[in-house]
Amino acid sequence: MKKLINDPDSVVAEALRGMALAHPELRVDHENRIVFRGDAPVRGKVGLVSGGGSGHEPMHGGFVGPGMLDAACAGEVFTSPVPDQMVAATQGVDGGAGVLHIVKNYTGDVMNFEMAAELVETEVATVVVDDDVAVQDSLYTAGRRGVGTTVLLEKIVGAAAEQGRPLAEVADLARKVNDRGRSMGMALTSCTVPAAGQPTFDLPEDEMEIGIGIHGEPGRRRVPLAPAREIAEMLVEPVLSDLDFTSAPVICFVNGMGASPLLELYLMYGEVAALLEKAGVRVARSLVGPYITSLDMAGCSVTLLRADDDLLALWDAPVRTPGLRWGA
Amino acid sequence: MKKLINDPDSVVAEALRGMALAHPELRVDHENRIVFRGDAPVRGKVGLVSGGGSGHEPMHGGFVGPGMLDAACAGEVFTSPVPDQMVAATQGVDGGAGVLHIVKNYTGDVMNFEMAAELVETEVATVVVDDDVAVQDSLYTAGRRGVGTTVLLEKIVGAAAEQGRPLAEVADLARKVNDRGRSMGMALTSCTVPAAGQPTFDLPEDEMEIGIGIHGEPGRRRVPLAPAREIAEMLVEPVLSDLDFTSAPVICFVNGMGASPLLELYLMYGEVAALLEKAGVRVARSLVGPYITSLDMAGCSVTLLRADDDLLALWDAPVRTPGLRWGA
Amino acid sequence: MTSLDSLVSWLRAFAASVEEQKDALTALDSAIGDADHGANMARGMAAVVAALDAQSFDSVGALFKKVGMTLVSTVGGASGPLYGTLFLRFGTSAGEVSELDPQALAKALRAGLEGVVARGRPEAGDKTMFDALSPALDALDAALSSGASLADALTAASRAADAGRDATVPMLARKGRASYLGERSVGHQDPGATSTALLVAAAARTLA
Amino acid sequence: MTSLDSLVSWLRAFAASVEEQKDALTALDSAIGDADHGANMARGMAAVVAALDAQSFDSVGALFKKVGMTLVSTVGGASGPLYGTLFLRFGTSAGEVSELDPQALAKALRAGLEGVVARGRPEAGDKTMFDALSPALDALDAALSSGASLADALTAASRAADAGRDATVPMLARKGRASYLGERSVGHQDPGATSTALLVAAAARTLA
Ligand SMILES: Nc1ncnc2c1ncn2[C@@H]1O[C@H](COP(=O)(O)OP(=O)(O)O)[C@@H](O)[C@H]1O
Ligand SMILES: Nc1ncnc2c1ncn2[C@@H]1O[C@H](COP(=O)(O)OP(=O)(O)O)[C@@H](O)[C@H]1O
Ligand SMILES: [Mg+2]
Ligand SMILES: [Mg+2]
Ligand SMILES: [Mg+2]
Ligand SMILES: [Mg+2]
Repeated sequence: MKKLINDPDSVVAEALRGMALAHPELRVDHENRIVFRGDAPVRGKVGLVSGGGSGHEPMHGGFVGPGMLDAACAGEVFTSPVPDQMVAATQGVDGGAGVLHIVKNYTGDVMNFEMAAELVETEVATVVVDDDVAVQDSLYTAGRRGVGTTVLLEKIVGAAAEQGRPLAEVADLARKVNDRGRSMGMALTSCTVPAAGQPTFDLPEDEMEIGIGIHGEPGRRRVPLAPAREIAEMLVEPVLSDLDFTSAPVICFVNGMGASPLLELYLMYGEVAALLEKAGVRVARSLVGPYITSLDMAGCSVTLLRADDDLLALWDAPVRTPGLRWGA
Repeated sequence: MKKLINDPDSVVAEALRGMALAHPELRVDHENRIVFRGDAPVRGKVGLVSGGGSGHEPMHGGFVGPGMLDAACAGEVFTSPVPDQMVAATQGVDGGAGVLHIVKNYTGDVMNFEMAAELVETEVATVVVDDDVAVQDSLYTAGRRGVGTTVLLEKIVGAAAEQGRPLAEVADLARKVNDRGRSMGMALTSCTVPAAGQPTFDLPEDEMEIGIGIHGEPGRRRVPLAPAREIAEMLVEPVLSDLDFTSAPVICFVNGMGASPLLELYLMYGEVAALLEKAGVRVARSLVGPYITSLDMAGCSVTLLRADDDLLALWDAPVRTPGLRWGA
Repeated sequence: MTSLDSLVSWLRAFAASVEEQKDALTALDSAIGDADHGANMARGMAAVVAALDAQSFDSVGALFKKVGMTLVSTVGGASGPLYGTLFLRFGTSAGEVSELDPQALAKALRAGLEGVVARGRPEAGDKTMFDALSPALDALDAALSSGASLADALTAASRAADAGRDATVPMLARKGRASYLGERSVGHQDPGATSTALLVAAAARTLA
Repeated sequence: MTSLDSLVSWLRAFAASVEEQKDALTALDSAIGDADHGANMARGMAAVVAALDAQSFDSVGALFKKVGMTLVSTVGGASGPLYGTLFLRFGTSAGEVSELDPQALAKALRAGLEGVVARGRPEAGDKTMFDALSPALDALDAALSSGASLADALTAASRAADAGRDATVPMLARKGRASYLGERSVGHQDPGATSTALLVAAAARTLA
């Protein structure tokens, strides 16, 4: 295992230390492993709390700041944070207008956030993000994973909270974004969890995994390595067949899994955009880069969000976080 | 070779196509492989042109926009662009106040920019960035490589040009930034040049290269893999012994080589910051992330810039590019 | 009667098994999950052992409340709330007593299982820890009601847990991360069922 | 006398060698550079061949001006300006003629070498293409002035270029990317000297 770390057990704590030093505008609660907006709680504003396992940086800690999250809880690598963290985060951002929990749909995340919500006095609403079309949706299973849409949702809902919209409206908006977002991912290589010390799965030089999540879980199928053009088809097709994206402006997000350089991500974006154009999808906004990663995995994912004027205006609104920043 | 590409020979052209689609605010000259500010040439403003081999993204194309570069020429992977590109870029950004060429000190880059400068009518000044302390400086050699300081220089000098400072002043400022910046890099893994199809060098699981550049050249020495804390020492020590950084505010830049995730880069930043504090260096600003990369190489570099009030104000000034953005 | 001391031994024995099997649990989780089950359980049980070292407890309820809370607060992931709830409900069912008779022990374990079901909504055959724990408790109840000793009943329970764990191999996962793999989850042993079998085996070794 | 056609054959032969040796040149550049010398030279010489296919030239000067400009405009890196300047200066020295006598050929090559020196400032022993080209031209001049045939003189030049190329192995690089390696550049053959030896070998095969 080749990583810039000291000790697999202290990776998260030490990365948070570095993040706190690099971003004095944020406040890091090292004991509880929470990244807070420097000015949290913001009076009268709905507080947005997210969190999850570490290893997806910049998500979520890098999305804390004006116009996006108020706090993010960092779990161990790929392991949901514990309720104590979420309780402290919720209390720390409670400005009197209630708090929204943004939870990716993983059993652990859902259960831990659930327990936290039961433990606080604060009025809490919860949105569970489940946008991964690689996973079949069913009432009798864990359902779909939460992946790329989370980034877009945190930005858009963050802008709405910043405008002073009330909790019920912010929560409805979050659900709307989730309902209209779909993702599909792939991996060229496995990631290596520091504590495990070796790649989560073996992937021969001439194969790749399609329908991968963000935790190094194997994907839905293993196929021969293919050119970017065909990879784009394997990602875009299932997204487009899951929801109609032709009748509204779309936000298109090509995400890197951590070890795929920007050169390749832009190339992928070109392929994805070409397919969307052919399918009659109008891309109104785009985002290209490693925003919801899976440690040192090479690969990418495609997320489409069926937007509307409100969503686009919220997308364009100022945001000032380590990971996403514009207009401020 | 596992990459999100179609054909090794078309990587640069296809990535530029994706970049153009993702950034409608920029103008891409596909024939000449130049990324232009959308509003270039800006009348009365000194034009800033940089460029170099591709494979270092977001540098340079991702640093084009208000407050930074006016144009960037993209060469083949790790290969300096040709004079024709630099000529077209120089003419395209010439707003009547002259043009500054920002050139990293590689024989190829220097010679090609030199030939371009001889071919244009425009008044051209040139700054050659040579900040890599891994390489011994000497009149009788190619001298030091240009690495991390390039990013800081393009930001700072870009802000000065945006303010309307004249060419001579902008060029002096660029030389000042270069004189005050020092870098040192390391690699955990080799990169793979698409056209070569295999890693540039073999690096066993338990070894790393210290004093690496950004083109997959082997470094100055190969040493056993070490914890982040020791790696930080191997990078910071030679930088601090090359120039005094204790008597001025410092901009500290921890850069990722392309495949090292942000989690690890923040952890490294924590180690670097601790060493600087111990050495009596006051970090006034920081930048952490993959900004000057080496394809899919895992590793990092540390750049320190001895700033002053003017440099800090220029650093803080608004910038609006795909790769660096704040205040706009 | 099972004393507080034996219950503490049970927990320590489970912690030791988890530590020993840490890499094996993570390897199972690598195949169909995210490669952290060993680290998660080891981190949690190490915290439990630290709590046992630091403090003594005057009732079964207090002991297991502490154990459950410790797991909830240190593990995270799916196993934190699930094992945490298991022990919390065990403690609540056991109450402020200093020892448990076999029926009370079985009842507390059953309450623990119900806690797992309330949290995670697993059903039989979903390929989760439920598939080891549920048959184990059925075997325990059956043995006890047919008059077996606690020792024999726990041995039967452990055998049933092992069988339940093994039976997860051919299952298609419907809960937890393994469910994302669909058909590809078939043919792999569930990590949570595996750690649960260790828990029941530790009980058979220490509580009888 | 060397005709325009022979000069075109030389260029085509050099292009063929480069294409054939592309991976070998890149492998040499991987060891002490950035793994692109083969791709660079192949891209440039393919463009030269395309120009030769598309167009005919009525003077040596015009031919080599085109070759030099094509290399400058398509190669980039260090080799683009260096080989580009070599051929540009060759063309200027040869002038608007349709054939070259051996002395004029040698003079044009010498002008090319001087162009390389003007661009890159290499010195003998710096471990660059200079270390193959310079001894080759010395051998050519010596052979010609001792009355050897052009064929024999070019064979001597090619032998000297090969020897010069081989002599780069123990050198410590002081120019180009290999210089960044310091001591570690020792023991590796310079890629540019290697492609230059191909150029001289192609001349020996085609111009005699
Ligand atoms: N809904 C559920 N009900 C019961 N058990 C579950 C459920 N989801 C997951 N599990 C159990 O949790 C185990 C995984 O635990 P662990 O790897 O520690 O957590 P995570 O899945 O969050 O990484 C699975 O092997 C399974 O036995
Ligand atoms: N200053 C110089 N003078 C002469 N030749 C040089 C000089 N710098 C580099 N070279 C030659 O160029 C070769 C490398 O060419 P290439 O790999 O195509 O370019 P780059 O170094 O830009 O990647 C070296 O092997 C060397 O022979
Ligand atoms: Mg997990
Ligand atoms: Mg090169
Ligand atoms: Mg797991
Ligand atoms: Mg090279």
